Amino acid sequence: MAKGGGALTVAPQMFQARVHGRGGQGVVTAAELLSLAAFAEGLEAQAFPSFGSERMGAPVVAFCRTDTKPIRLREPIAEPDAVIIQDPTLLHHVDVFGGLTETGYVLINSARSIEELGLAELLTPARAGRVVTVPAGELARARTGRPIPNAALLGALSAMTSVVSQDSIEAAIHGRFKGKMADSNAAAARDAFDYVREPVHA
Amino acid sequence: MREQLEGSQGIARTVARCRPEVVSAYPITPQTHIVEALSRMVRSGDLEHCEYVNVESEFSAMSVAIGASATGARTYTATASQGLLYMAEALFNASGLGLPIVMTVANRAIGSPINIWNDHSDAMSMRDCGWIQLYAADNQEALDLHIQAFFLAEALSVPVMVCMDGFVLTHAFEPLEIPLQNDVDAFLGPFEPRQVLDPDDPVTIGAMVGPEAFTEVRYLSHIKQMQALDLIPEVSADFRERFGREAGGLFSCLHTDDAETIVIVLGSVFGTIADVVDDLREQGSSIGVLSLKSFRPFPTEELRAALSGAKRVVTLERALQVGVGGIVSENVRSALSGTSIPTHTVIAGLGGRPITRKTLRPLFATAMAGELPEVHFLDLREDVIEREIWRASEGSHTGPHAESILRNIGIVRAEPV
Amino acid sequence: MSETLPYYQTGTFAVGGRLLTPEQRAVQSDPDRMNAITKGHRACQGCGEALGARYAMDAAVRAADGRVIAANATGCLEVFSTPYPESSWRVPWIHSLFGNAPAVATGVAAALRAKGRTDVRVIGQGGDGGTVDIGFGALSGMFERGDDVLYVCYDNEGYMNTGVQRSAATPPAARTATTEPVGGQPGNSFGQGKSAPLIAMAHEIPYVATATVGELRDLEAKVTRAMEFHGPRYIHVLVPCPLGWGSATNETIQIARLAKETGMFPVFEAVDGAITSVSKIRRRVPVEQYLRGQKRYAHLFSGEGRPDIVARLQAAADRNIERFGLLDDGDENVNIDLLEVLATSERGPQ
Amino acid sequence: MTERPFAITLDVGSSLANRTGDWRTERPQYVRRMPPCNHGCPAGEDIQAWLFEAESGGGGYERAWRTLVQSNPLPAVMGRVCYHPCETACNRGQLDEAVGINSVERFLGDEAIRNGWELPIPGPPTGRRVLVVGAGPSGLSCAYQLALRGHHVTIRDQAAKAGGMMRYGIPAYRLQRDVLDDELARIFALGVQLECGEPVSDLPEAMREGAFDAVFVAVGAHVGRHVDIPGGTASHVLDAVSMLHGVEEGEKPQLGRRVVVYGGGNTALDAARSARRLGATDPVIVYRRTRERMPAHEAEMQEAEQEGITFRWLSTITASGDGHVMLEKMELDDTGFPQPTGELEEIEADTVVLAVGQDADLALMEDLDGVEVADHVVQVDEQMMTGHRGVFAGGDMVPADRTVAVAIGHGSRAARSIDGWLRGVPALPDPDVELATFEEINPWYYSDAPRTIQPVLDDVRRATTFDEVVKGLDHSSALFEARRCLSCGNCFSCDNCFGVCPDNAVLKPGADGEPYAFDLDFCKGCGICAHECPCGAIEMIPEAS
Repeated sequence: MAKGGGALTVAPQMFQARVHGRGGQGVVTAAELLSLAAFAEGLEAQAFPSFGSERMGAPVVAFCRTDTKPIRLREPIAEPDAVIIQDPTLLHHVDVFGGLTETGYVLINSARSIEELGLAELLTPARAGRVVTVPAGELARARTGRPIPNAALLGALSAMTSVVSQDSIEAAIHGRFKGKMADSNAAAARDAFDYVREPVHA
Repeated sequence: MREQLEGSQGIARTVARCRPEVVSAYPITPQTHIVEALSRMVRSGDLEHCEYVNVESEFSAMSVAIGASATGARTYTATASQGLLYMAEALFNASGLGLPIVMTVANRAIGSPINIWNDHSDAMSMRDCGWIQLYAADNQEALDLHIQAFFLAEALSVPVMVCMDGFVLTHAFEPLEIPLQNDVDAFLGPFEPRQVLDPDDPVTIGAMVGPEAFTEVRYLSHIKQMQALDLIPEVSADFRERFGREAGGLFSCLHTDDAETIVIVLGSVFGTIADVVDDLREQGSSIGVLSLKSFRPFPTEELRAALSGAKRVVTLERALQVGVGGIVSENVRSALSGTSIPTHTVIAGLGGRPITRKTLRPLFATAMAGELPEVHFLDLREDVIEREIWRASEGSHTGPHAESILRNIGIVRAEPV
Repeated sequence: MSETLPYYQTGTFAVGGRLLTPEQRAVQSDPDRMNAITKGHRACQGCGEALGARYAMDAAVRAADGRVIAANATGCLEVFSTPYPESSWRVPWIHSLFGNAPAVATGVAAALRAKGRTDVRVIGQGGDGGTVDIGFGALSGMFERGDDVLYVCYDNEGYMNTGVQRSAATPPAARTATTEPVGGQPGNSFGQGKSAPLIAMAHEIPYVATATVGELRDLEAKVTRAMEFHGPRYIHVLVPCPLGWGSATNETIQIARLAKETGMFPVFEAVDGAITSVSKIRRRVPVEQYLRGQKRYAHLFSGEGRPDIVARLQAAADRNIERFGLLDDGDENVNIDLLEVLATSERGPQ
Repeated sequence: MTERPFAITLDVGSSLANRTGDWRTERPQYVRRMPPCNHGCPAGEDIQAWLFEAESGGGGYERAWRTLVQSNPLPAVMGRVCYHPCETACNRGQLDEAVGINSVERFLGDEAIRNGWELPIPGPPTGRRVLVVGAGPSGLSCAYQLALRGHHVTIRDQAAKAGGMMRYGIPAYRLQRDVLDDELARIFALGVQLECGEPVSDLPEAMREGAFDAVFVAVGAHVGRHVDIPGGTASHVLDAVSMLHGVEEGEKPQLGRRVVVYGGGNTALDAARSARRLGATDPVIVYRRTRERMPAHEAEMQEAEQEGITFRWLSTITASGDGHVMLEKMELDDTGFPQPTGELEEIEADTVVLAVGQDADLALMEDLDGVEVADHVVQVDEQMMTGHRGVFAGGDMVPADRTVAVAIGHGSRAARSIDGWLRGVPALPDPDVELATFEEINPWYYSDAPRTIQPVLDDVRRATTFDEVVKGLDHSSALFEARRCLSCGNCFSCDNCFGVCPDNAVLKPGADGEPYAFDLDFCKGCGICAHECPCGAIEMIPEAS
């Protein structure tokens, strides 16, 4: 399918993303959507939750691997190429950046800047333009009426990494949800995509 | 056509294409997504001519399956962990009666302590219940094994358990090929029961059998499983023929032909280990991995042949026979009896502990160096053990056996400071 | 239950009679009856369960026009009817386990439904141990789901197959191998046990009935009635056990009759959870007459005897009589508040 | 099904190979016991057998009647006048009330008359001739039985009509004469020759002259006893027997209003009740003992009381004068014998009727050698034969209760003996069959059914006419009554044994009424069949060890 959003780079051989959030924020769905999007791109993809009996509010992790060849590896992602943080309040409780690669992407659901969040040390040269905050919750609320940030964050991710295209993200959203739910989330993803692509915020 | 699917959804849809007539189940993590999906398909009519029975326990789930299968219905259920144990009595009964029930076991640890994560303690505890036990290395194989399971079960009139790792496979999204209905129909054909409850031809099923015939009954079920040893590879080959995919068989091998060190595994850990083994091969190491698919029946002869060239065999298993060590390893050892090939047991991934490349690499290095103890516990938190052993043994003596185990894991009993 | 016939010699109480029309005769008077459980079984002499099972199953077979499948719990009935290499059953029959007969029956029913076989009816059966104890969860599940199964419990008030141990259906003061007549309160304790029929009613299933082998026409009529309903149905049949009760082999029917005539075992039927009729006591007798015929109560009469315990049992019987309206006082409209019964019950109606 | 699993799956019904009969230590067997009704019937009727037939109703009634008349040719009569000891013996009396056997018998008798059913055809003539002296129930019964056996019978009676006491002793309100005549006619229709108004005075002469091979004497007891009552001449005194006889012959004796009957037997009651109907407004029965000791039958007593008859117990008549009698109060001594107290009372009396007993006129027998007479009656052996070979006797003239039933029994027993005597093969004694007692009955199986009450004539007509007091049963109540029979001691095909056997070891023949059988290959000998047999027709016997 057509690559969207003007891909800058091709995906690396294996791309591993780790999603942090709380039970009820659609963390597992985020990983699932990302794998669906990658699959739509013709990639091999594997998504899985940090298995457990998560309850509402509890810290949750989900993983997604993509690759150009079949994925056999089944261990949790210890050295992510990207971390997606759906809930900034986790920053001080969970080692969300654990094992993040030198060039690893960081995407945080927040209206505040990285500096404001006191994460300046993340801003290394190797990660230039790869550490971003997005008010995904607000964008989501604006579109869906609920502050579930997962779809929006995926839009932002595609804007940053081009591992998967915005079209694939939206295709995945439409594959996973139906009707208004799908449309509004896709719209939120699109908003986040534009938000990141908008130089002002870069 | 491949789809990006959760393993459980793939299983449910594949089972549906096997056209079960009765599905009875009791929910237990991590089996739930499978039976939820099946009940949905029955209600929606996507799965026709099928009764979904919400039972009040796993014991009844298997009992309903027994009644249904004896009435000539293709019957399916799924469970895990405690649920499998709660079924135990009925499991023996189903196999004793020779009822071709197919069951998914979403492998999970057994409490206490209660633990919902993956290992093989549940299925291993039922290894003698007379069911065929097949283990899937990935979700695609899990799907494909279910189709083969129905064929095997009905061909031999014996129940079959398809074991797939809980969460690791059941909850993982990956690309899956759902077999086409026509292909499945052609592969399975209609269920022709060996015996059926029917007023037109009444029989008495489940007689009381005394010493004069019990041994023969048992021997005959043993023969069935021996027949399965021949049938399983045939079915796998036929499946490859029709579906163009490798799935099942007694076991599959990677780089074992010329390997000095052969690692034997069951289930989904094969993938991770395969990656490690490939890396080691590139670095010139002589190592291979064997993925055991059929644990019951156990392919003693075939394994013996496959392992004959090895210098050592390491069995990595996700269950512990407390007081003994490995379970699969014991069977492997009997397969190698008479040879001089040393065997090692690695207990790993109990209660959901991840098995990672990070610790596998050094493990295999140690093994290839011939420095692996007979029984090794992977990633054991030795500091905890040391503390606990000390606490527990205050004032008392742990004894030479316990201490030798501790030495094996590198713990020398600390003196009080 | 049983309508009066214009035959004053046998009334409604004997099995048949040359002056009765075929409709008026019991299935068991038919020379061509099914004998679903046939000769050569290994039940004890005078076994009430063998008798009750043949009545129930033959009646069901007739009602279903021969299209019946039976699922049997472990127990005496299963053991004496199917020791390899001989089976006494002539209907399709399966034995699986002790505690799962209701679930196996459910499975049979589910398979038949899946196959669109509406002609075949399913019977589950077991003793009191398999039914009210180890199989109770499965039974309740079968009730609650509305499975199309008639379950018949042959209640001989204990684990006779294993050597007469106490079950939840064992009556107070009765001697069993695990409730020996020693100590201050000899025999089984008072205030224990459960009433499976009342609990079945609480599930509000279409049909619940009790019966005894003391009134075989009544038993037959109830099975026949039960077969007119679909969904879960439950019949609880009292079947004296000469071995376990220490009664004479020729008094099996007599003892069952006394259980009903004393009020110790109320005979009634309930539709949709409400009792619709009770079998009135014809000739009321004191419980002592019932107890004396059974060695399991011998300790109540040896030496000084235990009139206090006999009185308690009589009181229990009297409560049943009052609660279920067992005396023929012309008051035909039976209206029993199940909750009240359960609330005031020392042991339910048995 | 192919290749069924070994051992766990079995063929249905294969347990037939397991013969459980060898568990048995006792075996059941069907028995036939003597029903108490049959046992109690002096006429020797097989009551249970004819009730069994009657239970079917419809065509069963004729079958029942035919069974009945094998022993008694006079069911309609017996159904009216018999004091039914069968009902006294009936086991059902211990359950609710005795079966109304007598009323069913009457119903059958009346049905026979109504439908003109005929007695059986006599057997082929034997050429033997038998003389019967006395056309009472005993003689008629004997004649009937002999005729059936092919013998030629001549009955001689001094009275104008046949019937003996049935006609000249029993008042019409108890036995309608047309009924009597109908049943007698049926007997004579068999070829029995009746010669009335022909007293026999010289028996040897009569036999020689008539070339009779044997004789049965049953002249009854028609001679009323007398007691001397001082002053008896003054008032009108007569005896009951001749009074009743006279009434039968159309006499209207002038008894007056106040009639005192002296005696306590049935005859006294007959006399008093007849007097009532002849205009005596308040008959009084005077008896020396208490009511309890009165020989008369309770039923008759009650009917008499209903009709306004009064009683003076413990009283005797010491004298009678003009229009009155003197009564003396009696009291019972320790032996229960009445003793005079000297306490006197005078009551009004236009007539005194003596009913203090009857005797037979034995003149006929006195000259016969070998005949033994004691207590005014002729002694006979088991075969009803007197001491004189070939001379048999029965009825009221031999020692026995003086009832129609007894007489009929004598008649048929004598007939059997005479037949045997004529053939030279002595009749076999009745086989000794065990009595069926109430203890062998399992009453549970019989539903509650109190007996039917027979309708009775209204009081006014009872006071003024000789119309029949007790009426017969209609079809439905006769059927009801017949079906109340418990069939004591004999199988009535209720299928209970077939139904209650836990081992299916009772075999039932296809058709009703055919006997059941035990399958001893499988019977374990539990005994339930015997215990649950409603009528006690099964007994358990030890296995031969």
